Amino acid sequence: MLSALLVMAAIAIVLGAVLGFAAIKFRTEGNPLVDKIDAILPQTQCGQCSYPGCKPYATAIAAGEADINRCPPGGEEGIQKLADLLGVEFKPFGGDTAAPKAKSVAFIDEAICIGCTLCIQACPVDAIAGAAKQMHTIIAAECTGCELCVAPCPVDCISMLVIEEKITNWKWKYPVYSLTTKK
Amino acid sequence: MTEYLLILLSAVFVNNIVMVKILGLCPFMGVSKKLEAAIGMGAATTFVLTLASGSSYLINHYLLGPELSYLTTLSFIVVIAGIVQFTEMVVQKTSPVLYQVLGIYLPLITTNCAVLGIPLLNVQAKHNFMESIFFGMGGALGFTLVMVLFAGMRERMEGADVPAIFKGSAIAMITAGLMSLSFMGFSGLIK
Amino acid sequence: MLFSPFISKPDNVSQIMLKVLLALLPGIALYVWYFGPAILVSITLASLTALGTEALMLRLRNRPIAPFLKDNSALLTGWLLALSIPPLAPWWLIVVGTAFAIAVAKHLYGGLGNNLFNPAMVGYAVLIISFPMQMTHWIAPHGLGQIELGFFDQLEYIFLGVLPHNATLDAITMATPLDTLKTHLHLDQSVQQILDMPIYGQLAGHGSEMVAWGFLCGGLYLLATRIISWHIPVAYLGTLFVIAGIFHLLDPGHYVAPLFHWFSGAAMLGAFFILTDPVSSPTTNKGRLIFAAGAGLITYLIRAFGGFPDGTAFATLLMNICVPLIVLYTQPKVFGKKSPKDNPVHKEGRP
Amino acid sequence: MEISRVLIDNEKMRTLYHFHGGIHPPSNKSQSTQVAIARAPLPSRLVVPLHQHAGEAAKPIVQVGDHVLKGQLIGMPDGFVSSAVHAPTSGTITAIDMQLIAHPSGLPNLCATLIPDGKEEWIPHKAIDYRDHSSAELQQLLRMAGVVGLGGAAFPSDIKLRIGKQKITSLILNGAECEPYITCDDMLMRERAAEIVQGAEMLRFMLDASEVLIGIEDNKPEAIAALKQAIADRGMNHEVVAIPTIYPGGSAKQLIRVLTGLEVPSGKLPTDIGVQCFNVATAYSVYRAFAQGEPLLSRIVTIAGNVRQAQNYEALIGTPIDELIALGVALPDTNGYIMGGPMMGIPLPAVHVPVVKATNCVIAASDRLFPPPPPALPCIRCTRCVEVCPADLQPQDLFWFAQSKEFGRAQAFSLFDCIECGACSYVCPSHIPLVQYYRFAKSEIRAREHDKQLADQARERHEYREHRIEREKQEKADKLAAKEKAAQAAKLNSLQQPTPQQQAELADLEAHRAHIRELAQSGVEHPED
Repeated sequence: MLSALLVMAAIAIVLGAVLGFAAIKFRTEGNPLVDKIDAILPQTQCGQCSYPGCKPYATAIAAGEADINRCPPGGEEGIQKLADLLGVEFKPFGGDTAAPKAKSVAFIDEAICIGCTLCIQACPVDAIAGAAKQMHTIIAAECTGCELCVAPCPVDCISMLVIEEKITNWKWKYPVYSLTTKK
Repeated sequence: MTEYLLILLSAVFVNNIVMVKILGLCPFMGVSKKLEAAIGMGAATTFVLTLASGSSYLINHYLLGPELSYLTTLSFIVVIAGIVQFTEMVVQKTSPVLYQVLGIYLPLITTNCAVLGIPLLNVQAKHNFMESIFFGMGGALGFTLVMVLFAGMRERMEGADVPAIFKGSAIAMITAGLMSLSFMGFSGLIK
Repeated sequence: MLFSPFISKPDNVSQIMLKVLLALLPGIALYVWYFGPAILVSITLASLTALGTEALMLRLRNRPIAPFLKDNSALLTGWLLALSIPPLAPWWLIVVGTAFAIAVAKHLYGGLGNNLFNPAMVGYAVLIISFPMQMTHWIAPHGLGQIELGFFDQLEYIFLGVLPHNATLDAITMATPLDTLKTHLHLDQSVQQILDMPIYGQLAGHGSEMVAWGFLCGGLYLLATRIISWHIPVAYLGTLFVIAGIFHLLDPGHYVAPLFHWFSGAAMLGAFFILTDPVSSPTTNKGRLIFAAGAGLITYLIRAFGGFPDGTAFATLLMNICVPLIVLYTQPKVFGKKSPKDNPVHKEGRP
Repeated sequence: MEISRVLIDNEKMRTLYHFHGGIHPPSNKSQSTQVAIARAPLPSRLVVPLHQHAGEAAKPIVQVGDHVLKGQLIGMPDGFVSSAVHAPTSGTITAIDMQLIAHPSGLPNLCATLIPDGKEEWIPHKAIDYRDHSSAELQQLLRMAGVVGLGGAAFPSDIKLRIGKQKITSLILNGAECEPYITCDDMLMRERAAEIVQGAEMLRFMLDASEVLIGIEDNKPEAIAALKQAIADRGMNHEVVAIPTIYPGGSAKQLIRVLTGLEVPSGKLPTDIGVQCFNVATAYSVYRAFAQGEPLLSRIVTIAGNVRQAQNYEALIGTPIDELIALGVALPDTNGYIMGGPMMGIPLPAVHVPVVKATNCVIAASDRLFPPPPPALPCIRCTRCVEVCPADLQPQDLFWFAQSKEFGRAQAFSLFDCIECGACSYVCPSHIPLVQYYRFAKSEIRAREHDKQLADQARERHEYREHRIEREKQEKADKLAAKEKAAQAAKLNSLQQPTPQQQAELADLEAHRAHIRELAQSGVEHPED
């Protein structure tokens, strides 16, 4: 009995020493995962995930606190990428998250705008130009379509316009005439 | 030397730990979705297994002896756990990406039955120290080999028109089965 | 109107498959000549099962049935399997094998073009491992069996398992030349002694060597019509020849001559019809050489040292496993890049 | 690799090289080479797209109702890669709006509609002697003359002449014209060889190239003879090289390989290996621009396919294609029109779309000429596509990844080295629309990269904003503290100035705000990818 205890104790001491040494020698700091997750997120900063922006959501995912299917602007493809990165199963949208919508940009009806700057304060990416008592304008190229400016507007002059397909942003479609869908 | 080589080859092909002995299926299925992950897992397992075979031989032979043989499994588990912990720290430091890709499967090498199985098989087969090392290394190389091949097949299968209900693990299991079937061709090559 | 290109060559998959089937005919004809018409029964059974299973699976998978049945690929699988198993085997053997090949090895992976393993060889491996007894019912060639069954007797045996009262199973079947060789080598007989037995002909087994010639002719036709490239047959037969040659030179009493290996078992069938299956073989020329050389090596190892008389099927399957990796690491140089290593395949995400 | 030596001028031997793959589709060229190039009659109206070239669209500089003269600038180049657009004849601008054009999307784009007055009244223009000008001046002239590559890609020629410090050894004129049906370059070379070789000399002058090689497929002996004659007449030392007829031998990279043995490195330009390549028709329009002072107003268009008389026409840019087709008389079973050749052309969304600078050929299609392909079967990896791929790719793997949308792996297998020549689709026994899958994957990848860029920008802006808010808070707090301090120090009557660091930060902030205002004012256009 005693010899058994001694043997196990000896093993434990040796292993403990090795691991202790390794813990010092191979110490790692920080979590590079957050940045990797953040790189996949679409950076709309829309808060539809219930976190106050993309980075906080990424942090929450990395900490295992948030599901990967909470980002509607990223679409299913975004979920797939997150699933691949984290080595977890794909999870479809569902529950309390909204389904993805067509990409759009905000548009301010300048005839109605009273220049209150509330939308400017709400815009997470500084995509609205203007000053107090002056008309505001959306810089369309920088608008992420997060809709955060729509609600604060006291005169409802902001609408979301779906980005139309033009020759400049047109994409080739997936060939549909494969065998399974033939006439 | 020939005999060591035979032990090695036998462990890699004829008595492949995954395909013939059907051990270590958990990481085999779990970490074979991507080739780089499979290579990393194979390397980590090879490291752990070779080290574990050697140290478990030493423990079994010098520390435990016949009278304490009831401690074999227990002490092997402890040693393997220690080695895995060590490996985990090394991997995390040297290759954070690989660490991320391997995820939970890295610490789970501890419970990889192949890793415990090979030291126990060593004891059972009464291998000496060198034989134990070669058997351990062969087992691990065999594990790595089939895992890498399997990952290659799974990567290719990603684009295949697999029926919906068989997608993912189901077809992977079937593939593993067919691979195992193919490895039966080696049976009888080395006694 | 669709998109460019608007013109295409008048060629299609079913014609390619049909040509492969045609190329099998000389071998089959010689098979019938030397071993009687029982093989035709197997081929018919295999064809029916293959088409039936294919149709059923397509239906289950909700895919159009007609275009796929017409592509002849299921027929080819059935024929190859029928040619690999003993013609006198009970009827259900070929049915089970073909059904497994088509249903599991082909359709569970997504059907034509998606399978990782050669379906016919999966069927063969399943049969030889599950029913080793029935897989030995090889028919004796004309003039060598103690009793020769008529066609109807053969049918009766295949379907009902009933032999004429004066015949025994041993009297009508016999071991294959490869099997006989292996067994007798174990009995410490020398190769020369064994090859003097009546079942051996000029190069290999009496009759079966002629069938192999038939397959060789068919294979040359496939090469001539550019349906297959030379890489796989040449590398396979070449490797087999070289390794067998080395062993033969070292110990001619124990190891048979390389040509024996060429003309026995499924070597010819494998070299031109099985290993060359485009779906489950590599797509790069270098990869094809590696693939076929590996198959040749494994075939020889299994034949000379392994537990099975022939190794072509297992060699095919084992090398099928390696195909994705072989392809990945034998990518040719892309136009405008310096070397194959310049392709990002070798860079991106590979540790 | 060396495949043949051809005899040039009975003395020099040139070694020709070989590129991998290629196909030999039926050429169908003889139908349209029986008759000489005809000048198409002035159409009833001209629709001139402002985006006919690769790069940024030209900006319209005329108003609806303006009367314009032939050769008058109506679209100003806008952006680095851009080109000018001119009025092809004199008349009145009746609309500047979105019109259907020849584009695979079938979407409209900005066009100027011009109703000709029939007078063909030229704007004043004059010839120049190119030898009196620097290369940079000549480039600017070409840009303003709207000269773009006429082989099909319509890349602005001035950009291709802007070579920096690169030394150009070979100037290659592309007269290969490898696509079936198309004969516009062939006929141009036969009839206007003198102008082409002079244009080539101008290009050579601008590039300071040591040699000029004119590559022509050996199925055009008349063109080869005509060019040789024109060169001999002028005592030039340009070389006309007959190259083997194989599709896609007229693709720039493949042609360069055949003539020089060099491969344009992946992702690089021909100039990086000291070669530059122009279409023969481009050389012709360079000649017109310099020697006659005429901007690019017309081009040769082959009308072929299912028509009674296939022929080449010199048509004004903007001519509605239906008016050209009417000259050849389409047969009754015509069921569509293709702009370009049958291998790489695009189907026209409507037959009234205008001729543009890239329109080398219009083919009337019918089921007899272009039978609809049988339904696609799965890929059986027969690798016939590999055998014919001129870019040494693995088309079956690219297809595999594209159809399952594994774009990363498609890219890793060099998807972007694909030139979309269609040879793989041509030989595919499963009749898979392979090129279509590659186009889809490429455009999807480009869109993703664009999105990624936008996301990165958004992240940066967001982080900046967070940073700014943080700082403003800090500043407020500081101010408050300063006020309190000031109150305390009131007795001393001393007020602290903001530290230099704070001042710098404020200036920074102000600059950023100014930038935002500027952006808002400069319009809200979506940057083109």
